Amino acid sequence: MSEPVSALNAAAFDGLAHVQEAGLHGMITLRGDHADADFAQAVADVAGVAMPDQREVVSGGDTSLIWMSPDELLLLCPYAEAGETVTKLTEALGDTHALAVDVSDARVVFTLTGTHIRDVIAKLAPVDMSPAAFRPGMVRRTRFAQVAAAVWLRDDETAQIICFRSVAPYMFALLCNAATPGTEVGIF
Amino acid sequence: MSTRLATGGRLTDRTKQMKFRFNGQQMRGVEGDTLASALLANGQLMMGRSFKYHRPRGPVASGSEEPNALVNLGQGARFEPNQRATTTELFDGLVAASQNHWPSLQFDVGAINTHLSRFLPAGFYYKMFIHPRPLWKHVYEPFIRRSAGLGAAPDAETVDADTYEHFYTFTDVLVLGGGVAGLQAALTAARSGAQVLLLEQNAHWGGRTPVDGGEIDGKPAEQWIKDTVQALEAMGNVTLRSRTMGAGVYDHGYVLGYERLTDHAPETPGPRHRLWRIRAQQIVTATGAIERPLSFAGNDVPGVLLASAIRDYVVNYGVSIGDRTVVVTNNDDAYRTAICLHGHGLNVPVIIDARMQGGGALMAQAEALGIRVLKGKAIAKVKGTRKVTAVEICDQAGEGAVLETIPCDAVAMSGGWSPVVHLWSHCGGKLSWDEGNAFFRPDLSRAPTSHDGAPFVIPAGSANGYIQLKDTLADATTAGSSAATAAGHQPKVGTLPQVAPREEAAMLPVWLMPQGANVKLRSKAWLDFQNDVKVSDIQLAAQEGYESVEHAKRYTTLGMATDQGKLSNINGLATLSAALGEAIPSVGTTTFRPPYTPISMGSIAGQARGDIFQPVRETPLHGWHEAHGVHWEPVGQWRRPYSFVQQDETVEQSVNREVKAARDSLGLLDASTLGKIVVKGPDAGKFLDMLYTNMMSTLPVGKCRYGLMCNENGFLMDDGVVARMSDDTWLCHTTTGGAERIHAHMEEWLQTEWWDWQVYCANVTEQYAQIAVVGPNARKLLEKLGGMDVSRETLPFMQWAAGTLGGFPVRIFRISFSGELSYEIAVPASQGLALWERLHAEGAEWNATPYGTEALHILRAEKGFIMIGDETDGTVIPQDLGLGWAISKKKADYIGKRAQARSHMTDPTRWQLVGLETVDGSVLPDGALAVASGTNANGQRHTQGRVTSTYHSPTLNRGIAMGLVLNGPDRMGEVLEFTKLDGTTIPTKIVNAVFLDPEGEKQNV
Amino acid sequence: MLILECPYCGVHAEETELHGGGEAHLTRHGPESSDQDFEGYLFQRENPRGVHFERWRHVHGCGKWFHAARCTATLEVFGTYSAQTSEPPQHIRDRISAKRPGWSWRELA
Amino acid sequence: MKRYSAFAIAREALRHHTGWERAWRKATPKKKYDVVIVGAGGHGLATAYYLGKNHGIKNVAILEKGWLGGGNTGRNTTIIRSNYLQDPSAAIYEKARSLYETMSQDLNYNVMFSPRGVMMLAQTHHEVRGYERTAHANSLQGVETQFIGPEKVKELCPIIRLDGPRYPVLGALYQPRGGTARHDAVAWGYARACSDMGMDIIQQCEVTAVRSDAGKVRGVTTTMGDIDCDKLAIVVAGNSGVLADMAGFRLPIESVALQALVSEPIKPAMDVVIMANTVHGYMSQSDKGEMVIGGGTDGYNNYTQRGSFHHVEETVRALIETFPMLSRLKMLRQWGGIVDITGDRSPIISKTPLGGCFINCGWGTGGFKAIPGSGWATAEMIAQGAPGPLASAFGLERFREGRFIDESVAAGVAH
Repeated sequence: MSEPVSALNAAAFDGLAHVQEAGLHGMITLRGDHADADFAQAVADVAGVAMPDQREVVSGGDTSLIWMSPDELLLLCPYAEAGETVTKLTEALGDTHALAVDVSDARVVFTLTGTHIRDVIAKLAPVDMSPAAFRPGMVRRTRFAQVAAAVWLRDDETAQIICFRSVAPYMFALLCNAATPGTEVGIF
Repeated sequence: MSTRLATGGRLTDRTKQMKFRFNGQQMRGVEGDTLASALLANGQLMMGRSFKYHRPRGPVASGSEEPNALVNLGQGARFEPNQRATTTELFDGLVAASQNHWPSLQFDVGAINTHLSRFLPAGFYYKMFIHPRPLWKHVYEPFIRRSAGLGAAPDAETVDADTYEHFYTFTDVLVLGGGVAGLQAALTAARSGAQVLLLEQNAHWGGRTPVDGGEIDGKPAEQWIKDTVQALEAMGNVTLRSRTMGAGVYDHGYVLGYERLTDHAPETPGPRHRLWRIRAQQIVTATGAIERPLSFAGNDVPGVLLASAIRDYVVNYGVSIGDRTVVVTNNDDAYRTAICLHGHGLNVPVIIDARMQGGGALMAQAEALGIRVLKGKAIAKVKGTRKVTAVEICDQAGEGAVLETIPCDAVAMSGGWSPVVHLWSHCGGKLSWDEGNAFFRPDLSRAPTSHDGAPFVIPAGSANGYIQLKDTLADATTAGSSAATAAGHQPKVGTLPQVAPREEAAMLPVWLMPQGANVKLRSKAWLDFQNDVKVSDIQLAAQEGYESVEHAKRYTTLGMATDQGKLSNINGLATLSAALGEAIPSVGTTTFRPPYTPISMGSIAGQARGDIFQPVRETPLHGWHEAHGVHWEPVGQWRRPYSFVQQDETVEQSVNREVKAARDSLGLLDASTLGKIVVKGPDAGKFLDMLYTNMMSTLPVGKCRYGLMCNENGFLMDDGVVARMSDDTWLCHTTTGGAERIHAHMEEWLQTEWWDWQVYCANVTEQYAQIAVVGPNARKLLEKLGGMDVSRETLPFMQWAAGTLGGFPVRIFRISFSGELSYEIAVPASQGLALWERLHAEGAEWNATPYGTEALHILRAEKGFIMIGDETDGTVIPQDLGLGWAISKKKADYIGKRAQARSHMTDPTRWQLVGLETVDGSVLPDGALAVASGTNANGQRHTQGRVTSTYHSPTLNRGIAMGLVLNGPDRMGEVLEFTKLDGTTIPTKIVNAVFLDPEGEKQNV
Repeated sequence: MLILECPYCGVHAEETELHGGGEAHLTRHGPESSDQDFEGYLFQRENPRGVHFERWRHVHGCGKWFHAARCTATLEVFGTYSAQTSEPPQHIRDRISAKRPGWSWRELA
Repeated sequence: MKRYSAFAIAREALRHHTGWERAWRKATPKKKYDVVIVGAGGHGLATAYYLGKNHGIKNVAILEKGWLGGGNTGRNTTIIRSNYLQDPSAAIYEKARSLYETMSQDLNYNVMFSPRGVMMLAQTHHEVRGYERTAHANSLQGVETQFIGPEKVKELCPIIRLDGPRYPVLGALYQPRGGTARHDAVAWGYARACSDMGMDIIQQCEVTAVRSDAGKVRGVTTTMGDIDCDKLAIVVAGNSGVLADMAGFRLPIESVALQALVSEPIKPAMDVVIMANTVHGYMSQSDKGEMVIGGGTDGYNNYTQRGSFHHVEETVRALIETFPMLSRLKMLRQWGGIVDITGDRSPIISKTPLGGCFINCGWGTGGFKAIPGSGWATAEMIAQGAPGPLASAFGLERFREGRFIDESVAAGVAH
C-alpha cells in the first residue's frame, strides 16, 4: 500500500485570495430519490447529518452532505473512511434503488479564502456572487471558465470548489490568474 | 492655427506637463488632455487621411463619434491601430502616428484619388475592372487590396503584452451613461433600494452639461454633478464605474461592459481591459445625443468641426481650433459656441443661421455681444484644402450663388442633434421619427422585450429625445423610477431637480446647404467623412435603384466606417429619402449592431490565453510521461503519449521499438483516459441491452464482453468492454473521447425516454488510473508483484477480478486490444503513479516498455481490431465492419436497430471492411481511395473503396491497412489501384483484416 | 444569451450552463415502425417561428434534462417543466394561450 | 441595358453620372407567370438567371418580402471553396466555384471574385488524416486541392503561429482557386441580369399563402395580391420551414442563428482565407481591410437574427491562439443570420409533395459559396421537372432511405 497523492499535492497561491488545493477528501457520489424516505433515512443514518435542502450543504463533524440534484448527493468525509462508508451506505440502503460510489480520487477540492473570494469566483463563473444572492451554506454547480465545477460557500471568506481531477492544473491556474494581486473589482 | 489658450480647460491640470510623440515629433500636453486636444494645442490640426480619396482630415468631433482623427497608437507588442485621438487619454510617453498615407501625412501620393474623385463615384468598382478577366486577377484586385485598410497591421509575430479578464455581475437596474440623465436616473432608482450599476464610457461624470452650463437646483451644473456623484457613492446599493462603456445589449438582459483599466496609464500592472458580463433586470440607456454635421461643400476641410466640439475643446481643454470661427447652424444650440468663443476672447465674424427668422434668446444674447448674425443664409463652400481659409456665403434657399466671402480659420457647424439610440436598438427596440426635432427617438411602445416578454430597456434624457436640460432631468427621473418599479422595487417620490426653462426657437431641418446646391457642390458635400461618401453618392445610389436604405448603405459604404455612421447615418438617410421623394420614416434606418464603439479582441478572449487558453486534461501519470521523453497527442482535451522517444531515436523508430517490446516481451500503456461508467439498478440489464447492439443482460458476474453502441440513426458511435460487477451492477468502458459523451447519452435516454426504468449511472472515469500490462511476460510481472492469482485458470481471457496486487487495491481486467496476453489494471488515481513506477521497475528484467497511442494503433491494426474514429466516421454501421457477430439477433430492439433496416443501410453494395496489402509492401497513404473505371454524371471518377487506417507493421515489416471496399470480403486476393496524392496509384491486394495470430492463441495463453 | 430556470434545481441558468436538445415531445419509433414514421421521428421538425417546445439539459449544473416553452421569434420563455412528460402541462399551455392567443404546435393548443 | 465599363464610367463622369439607369426595373406583379420564385436572395436570383439563360424561361417573377439580397446573402463571410469530401457536395460546390470565376463577365457586374486561396488548417493528427482523405477524394473529383505542410502555411499566412502550445499547425488542405467575392454584388449582379431578361423582381412583397388544388400548385397569395404560376420555387433560407408549412409539408430542418463579426480595417495582413475547424473559426481579410470572422451556430431554434455572445467569445479566443496579433485589433461590428440546418447538414434541392412546387434550402452555414451552382441545378430541376445530376443526390427522400451526405465525417475522435 503506497501513500495516496492528491492531484496537485496541496499546491497553494496567495493573491486577492488564498488558493489552496485542499488535498485528499473522501467523496462519495450518492444517487437516489431524496423524496424516498428509506433513502433519506439510510443516508442520514450513515452520514450522521440531515439531508440538505435544494442547493444547500449540511455539515457535521468532518462529514458534509452536498445537494447535487434531486437524485444526487455528494458526501464528503475523511479520505481514509470513504471505502468503509460506501460499504455502510450500501448495506444501509439494502433494497432501496440507489447507487453509492467512491469518487474520492476522481475529483479535486480547492479552498479559496480571504475577503475577495467573491471577486475571484465572479471572474470565472456566470453566477450572482453578491452576498445577498449567494450565502454561506449554499452550493452551486456551474462552470468555471471552460470546466464544470461546484462551488460551496462555507462562510463569507471561505469557498470550496470541486472539479474533476484531470483538470486540476487548469482550475488551479484559473484561480491563481483570477486572484492576481491588485485586480480586485470591488463591487461586493 | 489651433492652439492652447492662456487660461481655461476644466478637465486639465496645466501644472502636470506630459511629453508625447506624434509622427516622430516630440510634443507636449497636460494632464487631462485627450490626444486630440493635445495635438490641437500643438497646432496639429491635420490628424489623418480619409479612406478612399486620402483627403486631409482633422477632428470633426470631440468624442467617440469621431470619424477622422484615428491614429496608430503605441509600439511593438502594445501597438494598436485605429485609435480615436478624441477618446484617447494622454499619458506621458505616448507614441502615435497618423494613418492611411504614403509617404507622409503632409504629402500623400494617394491624394491623387481626390482629383480623380469624379471618376470614382459610389460603386465604381462594380462597373469597372470587368474586362479583360486576367487583368482583374493580376492587376486591379491586387491593387485594390493593397490600398485597403486604414491603420497599420500589427507585426505578424506580435504577441499581445497585455492581459485581459472577464467579470460576471447581476443587478436590478443598469444605467448606461453617466451624464446628468444617467446620474439622475441612477439616483432615482437607487432611492428605491434597488441594486444599481452605473457605467460611464469616459473618465469624467456629467457628460457635456458642464460645457453647456446652466443651473440645477440653484447651483451650477458642475456642482450638482459633483454632489450627485458623491450622493451615489455614499449609497451601499450603488456601484459607479467610469471608463466603462456599455458596449452591447443582448437578449434576456445581458449587457457587455467594456472597462478600460490601464489604457490611460499603460505601465500600471493588471489587466488592460475587463469585459463585464452583466445581467440586468432593467437597463436605462442614458447615452445622450450626438450633434449632426451640415452638408455643404467642403464640410470635410480640417478646421470644420461640430459646434459642440469646438465648445468642448475650449471649455474642457482650453484649446482653440482657430482665431476666427464662423458658426453655421439650423438651431439655437450652436449660438452657445459663438457666445463661448466670444467669452474666451476669440473672434466670431459671423453666425450663419439657415432659418429665415433666426433663433431665440441665445441669438439675442449673441447679437447683444455684437456678433453678426445672418438669417436664411448658408455656406456655399468652404475654401482651403489642408485647413480652412474662408467660407463663401449664399442664400439657403438658392443654388449657391456667392454673396460674400468671409476669411476665417475655423467653422463650427450644427445640423441639430440625434439621440444615441444604439443600445436601445441592439436587442430590437424600435424607433419613431420626431418631425419637430428631425430625429429618430425610441418608440416606447415597441421596446425590446426580455425572457418574460416584458420591456427591459428604458431610454432616458436626450437619448430619449429630451434635449433640453429641464426635460432631460425630468425624463431621467421617470426612467429611473420606472426601472426600479419594473425591477420589483418601490420608488420614493423625490423632488424633481429644479431647472429654469430656456426658451429656444425651433430648429429647421437642413439636409443640404444650400437646399438647391448644384451637382458640383453636392459632390463636395460630405456625409461619411471616413469612407468619403458624399451627397451626390447617395443620390446616385437612389438613381440606380439602390432604394432600400440597406442597399444605399452597402452600395456607397455610408455608415460602414469605424464610427459606424454615428455622424453620417441620419444625414445620409434624409438625403436618400429626399432623392426618393419619400418620407424619412418610411425609408427607415439600418440595423444598429453591437458594439457601440469597437472593443478589443483581447478583452473578448479575456483570461483564456497561454496555459489557460483551454483545459488540458491530465492523467495521474502525466508528470511521469513528461519526464520520460513523451511526444504528446491531443485527444479531445486529453493529452495522451503518442510515443516515448529515447535519445538518438526518431519518433518512428521509437514507435517500432514500443510495438516490438509489447509483442516480444512486455509493454505498459497508460489507459487511464478510457471511459468508465457504472450502471446499476433493477433495470440496468434491460437498459444496457437497448444501449448496446449485443446482449449485456446475460453477461455472467465476473465476466467481460466487448460491446458496440450505435446512435438512433444506426451509425456506430462507440465501443468498449463491459464487465458485470454484481447482480445489478455493470461497468461500461468507453473510448477516450467517449466517456462524457456516452455518459450523457445514457442519462438522456434514462431521463427523457425510459424514465420509469430503475437505473442509475455514474461516470467514474477519473477515479482510476488504468494501466495495461501487455505481452508474453505480462503474467510474470503481475505474479512478481503478487497478491492475486492471475493464472489462466483463475483469471482467463475476458474475465476480471478485484484484489490487492503488490499492496495496491486493484481491479484486473483480462482484456486485450493488442492480441497479446494482457491485463488492464485499475487502481485509485491517487496511487496510479506509484503502481506505474512499480510495474516499470519490477518489469525491468523483461524490459518493461511504456508505449503510446501510435504503438497502440499498430498493435490493434495488426490484429484487425477496429478503432472508433478511424474505421468509423459517423457514416459507418457495424454491418459494414463485419461486426455482425456483435449484433444480437435475439433482441427485439436496440438503439439504432430500426435505422439499420432502411433501404440504404441494407444495400448489399455498401462498402465492407477488409485488410489491404500493397503489392510492393509500402505503406498506403491515409485516406487513399480505390479507383474504379469510368466517371459519374458529374465527371467524377468512380471509386470502389477507401483506406480507413494504414501503418507500417514492425512485426511483419511491411505496410498493412484496413479499408472499406465494394463487396470486399468476396474479393480476397484481388488487386485494386489506390490513389496517391502525386496522381499515381498503388496496386493493393485485398486480404483478411487479421494480419497476425488469426486464432488468437497469443492472447488466450 | 438565454436564461432558463431549471425546474429541478431552481437555478436560473444562463445559456452557457445549458445544452439545447432540440424539439420536445417526439415519439420514439422502433423496429416495427414504418419508414415514414421513423423519418418523422428522426428528422421532420416543427421549427416554428413562434411558440416552440424544446429540450434542454442543465449540463453545467444538476445534469437534468428539462423542457422549455419558448417563442423563437422573440425568445420569450413561457415556462420550463419536467422532462418526464409526453406533452406540455396544462398550466404552461394556459400561460401561452394568455400571451399568444390562437397559438398551436402540432395538434396542441 | 447600358453596359458597365471603365469607358462608360469616364463618359458618365463628364456629365456627373446623371446618365446611369436603374440596375433593375421597379416591377409590379402580373396576374400570372410561368415560374414564381419566392426569395430574392442569391440562390433565388441565380435560379431565375439560369432559368432564363440556360432554359429560355423568362416569364418569371422573383418575390422578396424585404429587399433583395437582404438575407444571408448579405450577412455571410463570403468564403468560396469546393474542397468537400463527398462526391455530390464536391460536384455542386465546384460547379459554383467555376461559375464564380467568370461571373463578373457573365453578368457585366464586378462581383470581385478573389481567388486568393483557402486553407483549412489541420491542428490534430486526426484532422491531418481527415484532410488527406479529402485531398484524395478531390483528386478524383476534379477539385484542385493539395495537402501542404506547416512551412507552406506560414509562407501563405505570415500572421499564423505554427507552434501554438495547444493546437500546433500540422498542415492544411489548400485550395488555391478558392477565395471570396463581394456578397452584395452577387445579388445585385444577378438581379440586374434577370431584370434585363424581362423578369420581374418584386421587393416588399411577402407571400402569405400557397394556393393549390388536386395536389398541384396554382399560385401564391401575397401582400400585393394573388399571383398565379405553373411552377413555384421556394428559395428562402431562414424561412424555409414557414413556407413549407404554407405548401403543406414539413422539412428535416431547424433554423438557428449563425454569427459573424468584423474587425476595424487594417492594411493587408492576410492574403488567404483561413478555416480552423478544430477551434471552430474562419477568417479572411476584406477588400476594405477588415478581418471578417465567423464561428459556430447557436444550439437552439431562433429567428431573431441575433445570436449569443459566447459564440463570438469562443471564436475570437480560438483565433487569437493561432493568430496572436488579432488580440490588438478591435471588433467593429457583430451580426447574426438565420441558417437552416438539415438532418445531415447538407442542402436540399428537391421536388416536394406538392406538384409543381420545388424547394432549395438547408444550405446551413455554407450557402454563399454555392449560389451559382445551386441556381444552375435548381433551374435545371424546375425546367425539366426533375433534378439533374448536380441535384439528384440532394433530394428530400434521402432522409427516409438513410442515404445521407455527411461532410462532418472527421467528427468522431477516439482511441
